[in-house]
Amino acid sequence: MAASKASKSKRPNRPGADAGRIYASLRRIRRVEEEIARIYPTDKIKSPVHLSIGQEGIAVGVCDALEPRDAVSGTYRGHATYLAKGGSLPGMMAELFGKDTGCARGKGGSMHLIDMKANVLGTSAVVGTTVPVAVGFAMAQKMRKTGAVVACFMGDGATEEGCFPESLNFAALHKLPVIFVCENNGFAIHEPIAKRQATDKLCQRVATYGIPAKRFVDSDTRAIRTHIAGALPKMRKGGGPIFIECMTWRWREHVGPGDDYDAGFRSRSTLVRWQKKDPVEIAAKALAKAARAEIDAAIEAEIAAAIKFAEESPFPPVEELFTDVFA
Amino acid sequence: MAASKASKSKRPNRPGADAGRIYASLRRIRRVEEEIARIYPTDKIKSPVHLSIGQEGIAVGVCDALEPRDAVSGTYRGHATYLAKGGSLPGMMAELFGKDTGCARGKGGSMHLIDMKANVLGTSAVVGTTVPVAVGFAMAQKMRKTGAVVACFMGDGATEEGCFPESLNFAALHKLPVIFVCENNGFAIHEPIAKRQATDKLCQRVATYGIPAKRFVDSDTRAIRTHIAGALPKMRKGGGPIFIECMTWRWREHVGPGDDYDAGFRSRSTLVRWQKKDPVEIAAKALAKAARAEIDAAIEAEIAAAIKFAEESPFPPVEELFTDVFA
Amino acid sequence: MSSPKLAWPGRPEDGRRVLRYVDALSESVALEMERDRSVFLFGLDVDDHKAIQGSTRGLLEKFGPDRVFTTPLSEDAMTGVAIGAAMAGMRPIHVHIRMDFLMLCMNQLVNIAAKARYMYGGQVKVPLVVRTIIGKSWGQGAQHSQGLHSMFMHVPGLKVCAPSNAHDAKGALAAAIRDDNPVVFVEHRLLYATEAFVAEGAYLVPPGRSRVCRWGRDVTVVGISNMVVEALRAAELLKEVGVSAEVIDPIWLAPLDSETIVESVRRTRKLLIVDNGWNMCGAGAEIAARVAEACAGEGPVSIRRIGFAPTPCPPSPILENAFYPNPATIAAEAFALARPDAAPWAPDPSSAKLAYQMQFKGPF
Amino acid sequence: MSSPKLAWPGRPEDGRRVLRYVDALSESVALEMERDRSVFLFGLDVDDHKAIQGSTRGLLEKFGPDRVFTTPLSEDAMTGVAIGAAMAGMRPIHVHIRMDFLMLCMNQLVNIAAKARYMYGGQVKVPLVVRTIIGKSWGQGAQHSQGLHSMFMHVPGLKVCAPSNAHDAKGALAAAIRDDNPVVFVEHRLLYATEAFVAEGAYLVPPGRSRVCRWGRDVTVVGISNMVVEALRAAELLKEVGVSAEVIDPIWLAPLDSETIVESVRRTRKLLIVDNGWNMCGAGAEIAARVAEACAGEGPVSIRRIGFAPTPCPPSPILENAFYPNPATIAAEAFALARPDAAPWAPDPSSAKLAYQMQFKGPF
Ligand SMILES: Cc1ncc(C[n+]2csc(CCOP(=O)(O)OP(=O)(O)O)c2C)c(N)n1
Ligand SMILES: Cc1ncc(C[n+]2csc(CCOP(=O)(O)OP(=O)(O)O)c2C)c(N)n1
Ligand SMILES: [Mg+2]
Ligand SMILES: [Mg+2]
Repeated sequence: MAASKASKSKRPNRPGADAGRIYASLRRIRRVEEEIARIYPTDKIKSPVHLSIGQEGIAVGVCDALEPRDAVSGTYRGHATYLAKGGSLPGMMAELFGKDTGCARGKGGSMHLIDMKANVLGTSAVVGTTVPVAVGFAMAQKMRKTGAVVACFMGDGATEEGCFPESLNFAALHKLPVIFVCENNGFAIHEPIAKRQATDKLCQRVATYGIPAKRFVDSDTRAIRTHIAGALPKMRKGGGPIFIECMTWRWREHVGPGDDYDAGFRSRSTLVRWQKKDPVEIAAKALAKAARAEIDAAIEAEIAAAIKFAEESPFPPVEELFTDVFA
Repeated sequence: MAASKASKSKRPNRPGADAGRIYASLRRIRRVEEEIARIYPTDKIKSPVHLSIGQEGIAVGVCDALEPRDAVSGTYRGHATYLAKGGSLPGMMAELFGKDTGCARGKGGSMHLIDMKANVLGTSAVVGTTVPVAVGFAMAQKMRKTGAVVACFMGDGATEEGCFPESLNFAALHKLPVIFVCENNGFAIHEPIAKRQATDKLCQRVATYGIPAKRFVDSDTRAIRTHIAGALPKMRKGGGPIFIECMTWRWREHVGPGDDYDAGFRSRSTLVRWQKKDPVEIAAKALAKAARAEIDAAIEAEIAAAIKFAEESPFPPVEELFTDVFA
Repeated sequence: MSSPKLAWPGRPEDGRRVLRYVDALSESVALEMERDRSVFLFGLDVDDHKAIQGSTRGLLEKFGPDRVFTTPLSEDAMTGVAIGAAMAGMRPIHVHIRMDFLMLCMNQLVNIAAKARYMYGGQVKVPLVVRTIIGKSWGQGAQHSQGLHSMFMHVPGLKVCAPSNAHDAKGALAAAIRDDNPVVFVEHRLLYATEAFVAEGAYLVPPGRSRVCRWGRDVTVVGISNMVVEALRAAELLKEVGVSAEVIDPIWLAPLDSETIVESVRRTRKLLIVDNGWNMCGAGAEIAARVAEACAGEGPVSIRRIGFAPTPCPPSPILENAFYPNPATIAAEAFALARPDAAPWAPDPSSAKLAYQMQFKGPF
Repeated sequence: MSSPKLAWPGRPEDGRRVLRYVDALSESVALEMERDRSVFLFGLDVDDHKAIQGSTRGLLEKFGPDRVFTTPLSEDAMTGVAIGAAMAGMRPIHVHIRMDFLMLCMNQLVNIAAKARYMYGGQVKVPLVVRTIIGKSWGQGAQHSQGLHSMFMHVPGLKVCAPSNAHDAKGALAAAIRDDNPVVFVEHRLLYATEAFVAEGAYLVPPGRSRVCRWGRDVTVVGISNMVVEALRAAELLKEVGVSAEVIDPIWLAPLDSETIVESVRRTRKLLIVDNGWNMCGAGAEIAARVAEACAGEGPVSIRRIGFAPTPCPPSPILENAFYPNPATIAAEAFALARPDAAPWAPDPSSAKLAYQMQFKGPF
């Protein structure tokens, strides 16, 4: 697939933490999503998009600690996980445009991103369903003794689905190499967590399965990265799963390019508070201006190329409707 | 229904604890199941039976504290819950015999006992599925401000189904009057809990929902009764659910009348240890011999009458196949 | 044109108020909640400002959070909760914004709701309504687009309803709420904005009566849910080539009034079923089988089914268009049935496009 | 009698070894696990001393607990785990002792397994086998007796297989394990003890070929799963009244080889479908619809379906007997189709009873 090749030059997963790399990854995701929001009102994008703007630090913090052999499993709000793990940007953009060169050949859409070459597992539009799938992928790693781990991302809402505790129990029982990552943005669509969950003791609950659990109250990218990097050696040797709960804020509306502060169910002042902890800004501060400028320029060029690739790619021909129903 | 009327004379749910009443309830359940086991090898019983012999103390401890307006929800291993809550014995026996006078008119069978007059909700053969149903029944009590509670029984295996944590969360969130009762006999069919659950911290886990949780290591009938009786007043006033985990032992095989110690997956010596804590024996010791004899005689007469009732009742006629598909 | 034999409440004669499908849904629920204290409505997002694409609009304000409330993301347990509440005498309406999510609660629906009355010997009833929406607009993709009604039709003890217009939506939803049995109520997102003549008061569109929406001579077209509208458009296209199509809307899929369909086919000898779902073991298979059984030995009958392509639903536009039946493909199939000896015909693209501007004000 | 046109591996000619269905299942899995390290078997109770009614007997001993293991009671997540392992290149066999429990994993099967290859643009495959058993003996009741195969037939991306004899069970299970797609493999408890001629080595009974088990002139009877055996018994009963019944076993229900059925019906002009499930939107509806579509305009065809009564399954014996098709009811229906002008006939009760002693050694 052309799209996958196009991304080979980009390798966000080299060993060791590095301020430039982390900034580049964060900034790239932010800019990609801003561009998506910009393009969205035209009719070029062919399926509904769920932006993660504001939440990027979690994906980047986790994925920067991973190796290429490790896998990630994201959600329909999956641009950040997909990109942070090295999923092809042209492939993603073309997928949003519904094109034949898309990572799912136009047959997935924005909610079903995948790039198996980068070990990005397919995302799902049914909340929670990818969690046990990620656990199964991890079980195969254990069976085959690859030493690889799977980072499984989910929203706070997903933890309410029965398959989540079922998956925790199984992963803990079989000591499977899974990093469970809850991106807790306090909302499922427009419903606040207090209307859905009896308590906020998720970490304590997960710990009762014998799974080390830690909450990050402001989801600092580096803190998350350090924590994951520290846990990986033991996990690779059969130490079993870990869990992190990352408190965060979805800056934009649930689906679509705008925001939702006028709807009255959450306040703009909270946004402002979270914007002070903007992971992109924080990462930027660690860099000299010139270094940033160079990174920024490269990112803009890459994004422009990806959009061009998506625009110029053909739609899948109608015969494609019937292919790949079966392998 | 004749069967329901037949049981009206029996009222195991009078207020206050009473040694005679508790013994009678325990002894009655034990003897009913022993009789079922005796009859089983003939072809009179028309569906597979799951005996609770050895585990009766839990149902009796909980139900003795309840009032008639309260409901219970049991499992396919439900004879004890059904009888302890005042379900009709002739109705149950006739149901096992597949008769028209059965509590489910021969259309349920042993795994689908019900007696709504006694507020015994229907049991299910699909593990765990009755848990949310019981929670919904409790929600209706709250909505209608009846002050009634629902005691929801389940096995240790049922707690592994995703609907269990989903139900806990919802019951806690809405402060529903549910007593969750886990009868932990350490096995699901022949699979020991260690092959199914990562840890044994069920109570700690349930507590993270804000649900008071307590384990009874030997499931003493009176201790359970006292605990439930103590919790009820607050629950009736909107205090929300509670949870108890009752460690116990299934003396017989999973399904059928015999035992399974020859199969090699659990040891007879553990049985012997549990038999020393036999709830029926313990309750018997609190009574004078004469009082026991009187109770025993009444129970034998009642059981004999129920069996006779079941035997003499007709099978449902073939036209009954098509009734009650819809209300 | 309505079937002459059925006098429907709320027909044009009864008043000229026009209402959208989406508003008819919320109006119906409001009337039933006023009428009966035991009715309540819950489900993810029923109480937010988007109000399930507007279909629960105003209910929270009118009835308060005790009777209109959201849930955790726990479709399985929430269905059990609804069933338990129904067994206790309440009348829950449980809302799912996509039909695809019902796959999470199949166990409760199939193993408990459908069987409770029977397997508990008539001691309980489960007056539960499960409202679900078939997602279709652009780019919904494989998991937000399914019409899975045939799975529910398959299971004794469940009723299934899929109204195609605002009039029926209001009356059938009321009938579903008053029904003492579990009803899977199938809506269609593209119908939400369509308008029909809808009487102001409460009325019922109960199970058991298919409607002949348009009378015709040459071919019988059965449409399901939104496909009724597409079939009506196709019928207009067919007029241009002199083919007269009868269009029938079953409204309720279980119990299914197939007699009305059989009667029509006895006249036309040609049957096309157009479903908002897959054909294999679908509603169309059932209707085809019933007609074939009923008309056996009466002379030849030609039958065709069209529905979703036998693939998951792709979001890319060319593929997505080809996935769904549309007025042009329906018209072409109906023509082939009606004129087996003529050369194949399809409406020219411009009139096919124009067909989408045809709006029909139900109840037809 | 086997269809002359198909040369089946493992037919009587190839050897005389007789094996039970239950042993054919475990033998097939053992052969595949030996052949391919990526095959593993898991599910509740697969490793206990009862070994899923014997069908996993010996596998734990042979392949150890890393490849044969039980699970928690978590059907939903365990199905997801199987899918994830399959996506990673393993070949899981996930076992459920009752088909009813599949209702707990519909979301994973319908929304992920069936769609993954398509919606992920061909990047993954899901070589998963879901083994399930239709429960029938005495008193199973409403929740331990369902044959829900038509729900899976409905969904593109899933394959469905329901072998009726030990020979096909072994070969079809091997084919399912080697298939790169999710396969719902439907067994029947009453078939477990039945014997057939089964070759010792591995062989495949792949999708795409219905088998004519018995040649006949007057009526075509399609049996599904255990109903093939009941249909063969019925055919013997029908012989007594001079009716010659052709019996066809589709073996694989999805993809479905309906051509073989259509060819047969073109000769007999009469079709009876006998299912181990409900009729409405069932496998029988699909077969009836396909035959009706294919034979349109060719002259009259008579079609009937029989299956479970349209009720939940009751355990009480008189009701339970009436719930299921049996050789006598099948024979009576087939007779009515074959001899529409004759007085209705049913086998006398004693020969109907005797029919149950007829054992047929497959592959038929
Ligand atoms: C099983 C299921 N139920 C409901 C929905 C509708 N839905 C789509 S996104 C969403 C919110 C999920 O919230 P969360 O898991 O916190 O993720 P977030 O969107 O906040 O990132 C819901 C309810 C769905 N897609 N799947
Ligand atoms: C959903 C489901 N999965 C599997 C089964 C098969 N099964 C029947 S009883 C049982 C064991 C349940 O164990 P537990 O909940 O501990 O109850 P116990 O039998 O020990 O009282 C199992 C697995 C079932 N009936 N339902
Ligand atoms: Mg969230
Ligand atoms: Mg147990």
